[in-house]
Amino acid sequence: MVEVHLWSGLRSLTGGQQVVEVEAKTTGDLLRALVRAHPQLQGPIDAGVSIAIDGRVIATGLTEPIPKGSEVYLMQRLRGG
Amino acid sequence: MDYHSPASFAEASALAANATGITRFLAGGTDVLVQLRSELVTPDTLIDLKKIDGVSDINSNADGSWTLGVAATGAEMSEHAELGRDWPGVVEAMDLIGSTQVQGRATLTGNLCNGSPAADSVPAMVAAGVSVTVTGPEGDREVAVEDIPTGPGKTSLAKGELISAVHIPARGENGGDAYLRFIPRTEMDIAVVGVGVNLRLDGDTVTEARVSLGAVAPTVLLVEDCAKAIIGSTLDDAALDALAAAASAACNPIDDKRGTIAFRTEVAGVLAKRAAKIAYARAKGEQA
Amino acid sequence: MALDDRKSEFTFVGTRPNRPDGLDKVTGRAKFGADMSAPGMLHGAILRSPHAHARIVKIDTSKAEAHKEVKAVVTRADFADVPFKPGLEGEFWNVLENVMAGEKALYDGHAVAAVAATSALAARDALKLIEVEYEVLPHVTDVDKAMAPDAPVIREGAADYSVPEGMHPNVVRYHESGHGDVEAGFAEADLVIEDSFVTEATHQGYIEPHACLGMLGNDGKGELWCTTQGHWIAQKTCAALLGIETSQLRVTASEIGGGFGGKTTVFIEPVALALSRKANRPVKLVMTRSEVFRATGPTSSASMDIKIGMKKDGTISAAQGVFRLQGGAFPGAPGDMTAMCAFAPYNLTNVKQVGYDVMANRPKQAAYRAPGAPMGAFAVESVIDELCKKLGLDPVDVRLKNAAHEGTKASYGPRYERIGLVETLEAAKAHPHYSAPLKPGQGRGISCGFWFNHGGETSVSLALSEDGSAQLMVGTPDIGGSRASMALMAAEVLGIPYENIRVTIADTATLGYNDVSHGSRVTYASGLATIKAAKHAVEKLCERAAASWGIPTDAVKWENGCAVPSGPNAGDFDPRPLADITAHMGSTGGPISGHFEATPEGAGVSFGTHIVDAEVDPETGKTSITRYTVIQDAGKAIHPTYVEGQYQGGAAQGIGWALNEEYIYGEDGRLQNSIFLDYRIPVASDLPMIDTVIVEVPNPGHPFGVRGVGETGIVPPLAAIANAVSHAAGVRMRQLPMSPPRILAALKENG
Amino acid sequence: MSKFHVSTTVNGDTVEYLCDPRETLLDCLRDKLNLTGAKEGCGTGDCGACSVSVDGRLVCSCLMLGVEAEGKQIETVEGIADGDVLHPLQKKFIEHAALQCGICTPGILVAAKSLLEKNPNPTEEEARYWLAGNLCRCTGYDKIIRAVMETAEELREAS
Repeated sequence: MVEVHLWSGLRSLTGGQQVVEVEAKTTGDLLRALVRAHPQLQGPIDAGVSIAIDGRVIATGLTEPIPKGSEVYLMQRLRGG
Repeated sequence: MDYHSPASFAEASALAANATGITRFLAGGTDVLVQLRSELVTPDTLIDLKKIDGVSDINSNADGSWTLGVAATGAEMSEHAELGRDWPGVVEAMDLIGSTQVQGRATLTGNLCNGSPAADSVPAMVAAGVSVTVTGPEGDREVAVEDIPTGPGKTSLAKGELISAVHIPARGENGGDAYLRFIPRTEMDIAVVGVGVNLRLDGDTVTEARVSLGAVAPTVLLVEDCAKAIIGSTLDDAALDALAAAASAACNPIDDKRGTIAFRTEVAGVLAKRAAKIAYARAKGEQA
Repeated sequence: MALDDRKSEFTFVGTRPNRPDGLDKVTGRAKFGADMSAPGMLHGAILRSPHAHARIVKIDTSKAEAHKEVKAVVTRADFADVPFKPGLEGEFWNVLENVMAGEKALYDGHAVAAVAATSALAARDALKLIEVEYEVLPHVTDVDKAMAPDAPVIREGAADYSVPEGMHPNVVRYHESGHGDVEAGFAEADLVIEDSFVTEATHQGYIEPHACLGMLGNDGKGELWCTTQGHWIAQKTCAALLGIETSQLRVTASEIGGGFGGKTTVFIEPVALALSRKANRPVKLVMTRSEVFRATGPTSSASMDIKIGMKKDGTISAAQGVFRLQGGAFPGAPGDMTAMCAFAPYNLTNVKQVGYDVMANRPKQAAYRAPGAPMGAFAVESVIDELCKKLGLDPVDVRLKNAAHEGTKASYGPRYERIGLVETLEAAKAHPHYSAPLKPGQGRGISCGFWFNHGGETSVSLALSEDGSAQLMVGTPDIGGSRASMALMAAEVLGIPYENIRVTIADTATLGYNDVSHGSRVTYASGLATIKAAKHAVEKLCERAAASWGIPTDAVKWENGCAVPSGPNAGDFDPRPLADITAHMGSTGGPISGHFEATPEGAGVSFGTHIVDAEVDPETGKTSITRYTVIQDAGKAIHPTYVEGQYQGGAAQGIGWALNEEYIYGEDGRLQNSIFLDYRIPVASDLPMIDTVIVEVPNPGHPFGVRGVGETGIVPPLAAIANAVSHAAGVRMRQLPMSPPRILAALKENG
Repeated sequence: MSKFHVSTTVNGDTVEYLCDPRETLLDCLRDKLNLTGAKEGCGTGDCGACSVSVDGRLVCSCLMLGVEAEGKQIETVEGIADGDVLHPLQKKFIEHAALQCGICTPGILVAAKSLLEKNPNPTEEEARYWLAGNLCRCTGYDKIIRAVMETAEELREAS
């Protein structure tokens, strides 16, 4: 199981939970599992998210592996100039 | 747009008198081209004065006065050592306009006829008592610089009239002039406030003075109260404070993208003091 | 991705050779956006709305169409009926709506029609023949006013899931994040300061206006030449807006005359193609400077409330920020980025940040160097400075005490990997600038800044020639010398001289997809891709050597530009230089190339600390910057001179933003200063030399340790200068720009 | 609308073109003579990217009409190098990374050359004010000013 930390603005979509546990081996798995657990998360995920794994920010990739025991944060999609 | 390059001012005047629609004269062109390019003003007739003989000359006259052609550029004025020694304020004011590149084209006459209340050279010319020759269908007339602008973008020149020469008076003894402007950057801006001061001393005492303000009213102002504040003084602190107060009192500015009413009013006084000190030092021969 | 054999000793990387495109750029030979022409070419011009907000009742183009020099006129109708993609959605729809107005003109300068004619003058003249009937609507340009209950609604239904109920429809995105309990944290503080800050919109101010040359035939095949930070995104967007297949449009990036984020999208390119399709001739479109200011993408303007609590020893016990960003008449203002970056430099137990994306009747904001971060840093670092002042603490010491480091839980969530903030602060403290005496009337300010950096989709191809030289094709336009850094990295891997590598910015038909040159990603991502592509070629070189020696490939390694046996057991063979192998490549298995296509995900965040001295004229409020030092973590500087250039450029743009640059709108909602005369970017005489210190704390996500350096440099200046000015003037400045009238007014108010 | 026939000299070559009186010298250089080295950054004389010299005088070619070029001697960035030998300013600009994007570079080189011809020993302040009409958005001017000052020194030593 992976503990996914959400940003606090998402609590209204998860019944107040800011940490959601899902089964996922990759970043893509993780997003699909999040939506299965909390369908309302489809909105923010469609709007664009990045995923931080042990501090490394995965901007867009859905195939990045999630090592066991890693710290995972969902973030809003990063943009640059 | 029709383009003409006449060989004389009389011919230029006749062309303008007979033209229909909007007519513009091209001296340096740094304002006319900007307006043309941005489609603010697209003249129907453009009359280029630069083919007229002597139009770029800077001549010193026997009585110590100066006559400048209408196409003499800021760069040519700045390179003229004698003119700069006589009238450093006028030359510096012209030199403040735009970049090195703009200096290669811009002229006193163009700056004046553009009619901007913020034109840098105009307060300096007004303070210096500069006049111009206006050539028109009826012949030539002499007009003081302060009588040319009548409002933003407007001049007293009638249809068919154009400026054909600029006359700067003789400097005379114990005189000095200065021009200062405020801009937010160090270069390339339009004056938010401009102040020209021209004075003459007898010993340490100011005997004659002309003070002119730019960018604080619809036209450049010649402010008699400012002159009165320092005439008879040795430019002591009290006189300077009176000068600043008179300058601020004369302001009738607007709030716009370049500055506020409060700022312009306050800074007019600050610059009046600073410019007067420079002119005073110059009159005493203390600085070039 | 796995990062094997990380390098820390370098032969080429870290040197400062001349850039490969230098000669073209000093002789006038380099071709920028407006420098291209084509046989039969027409010139385009765009008619723009004079109103901030108006319903377009009717457009009559008949008189323009009847003009003999006019060959095509287009309006929104020429984009809407697209055969392939009838339902443009989301950001594509926003871009289309921005490129050519639909039912409403949403800001002063919004495009409503365009013409193509036989000359540029004829095209401009023809615009006057187009008659547009507008129904003028109420407008709003200020962010706080746009959120007020009575504000005109710019577009219903633009808000997404995130916006809490009860907000005005102009609020279209909401972000909230943080951790801990800020109220408890404020209760622990010895001093709490709560303050509000405002910044105006600024423009990237690249000197080259947008320009393009487009040709689109009735067969759906097109060519586009344009100045852009990303020609693949231009390809994708133009194809979508015109309803053609992406691959049928070949886009070539010109040399680019500055972008800074502002050339990451399209404005005129789809219009040129639409005109071309209608006229069946190539069409060139070049913006005027005024069009650039009115109708491309400036930054957001911002209104912000900050509350920070500090203990007497300088520990920040809690921090909270609300950031309201106005991003023009479309969703996209980076309120979320502002919020996430604002407190990122600090190790905070209790932090909460809220960001709003608000629409107003202004042009659609675009990225500008670390989009969203500078304004947040201005507000936060101003309050920290005020806390330091009131508690009598040294501002560098306080920042060091609270500085984030490896393992710190970031204000936006995760824990940091190896980062270099502490190193920049220590360098600041040790720098002679920080201890230099100040003259009367001068003040010194410091600020830290943070930016995420970005990886992005990247393709690179490297081909070796028989003579042993290499050609490298990258897809990220070279804005500031990146050809040089790419060649250095390739040279490092291949072991051949820098001069033997030719770097080309490939067009969209000759290389796989590349994300835009943004997010400080070029040296990081195209660099990583270059290294990988070069290694791919090296593998093949080793294979050829192994075959010629009759030993296994894994018994060969690459050293100093030669294949050599990997150890004494591999056999005794003379090293084979690269050129020796490539000379025979045709007959030993064919051409040797290397390539890389992936999305590198390890950009590595970046921090900087700036020190600035400012002098304020107390009688006029005029500020001059007397000394400036930039200290920033580059991870690894590939070409240090160009890294310095990025630092200096960011600082200079920050100085402009802090002191004089701003979008000024009139009561009528029209932009009042759309020329460089009145949009006052710094000129040469405004600035001092800008000192730089390159800190190198390697990024674990790049084989050479590179972190992006392009954007972070604009994050600290606004706050550092505001702090310096506030100390010099003796009054806290809360609004940017700190123009002389604002400073003088503050001085007067302060007595 | 009638056009004007103009004969002029550009970088030593005699050239001719037909122009509308509304067209600027910059338009004529770029569109009629295919000399695209001078750039249009603003069209209002505020950025200097179109700098050329006319009869030895530095001007913005966007602030001069094409018809006014009749009989003049014009020099552009394309004429700075002597054949394949770069001017010392051009060399220094490359060595010092005094350009990033390169769009302002032609104008700055023309302006800097004009400065050194008029004032071989400028102070840093003089160089900064002379170049104040040449906007650069990439460099913060630091490396540009250093390149100009070092070129000046080198030219003084050589003469």
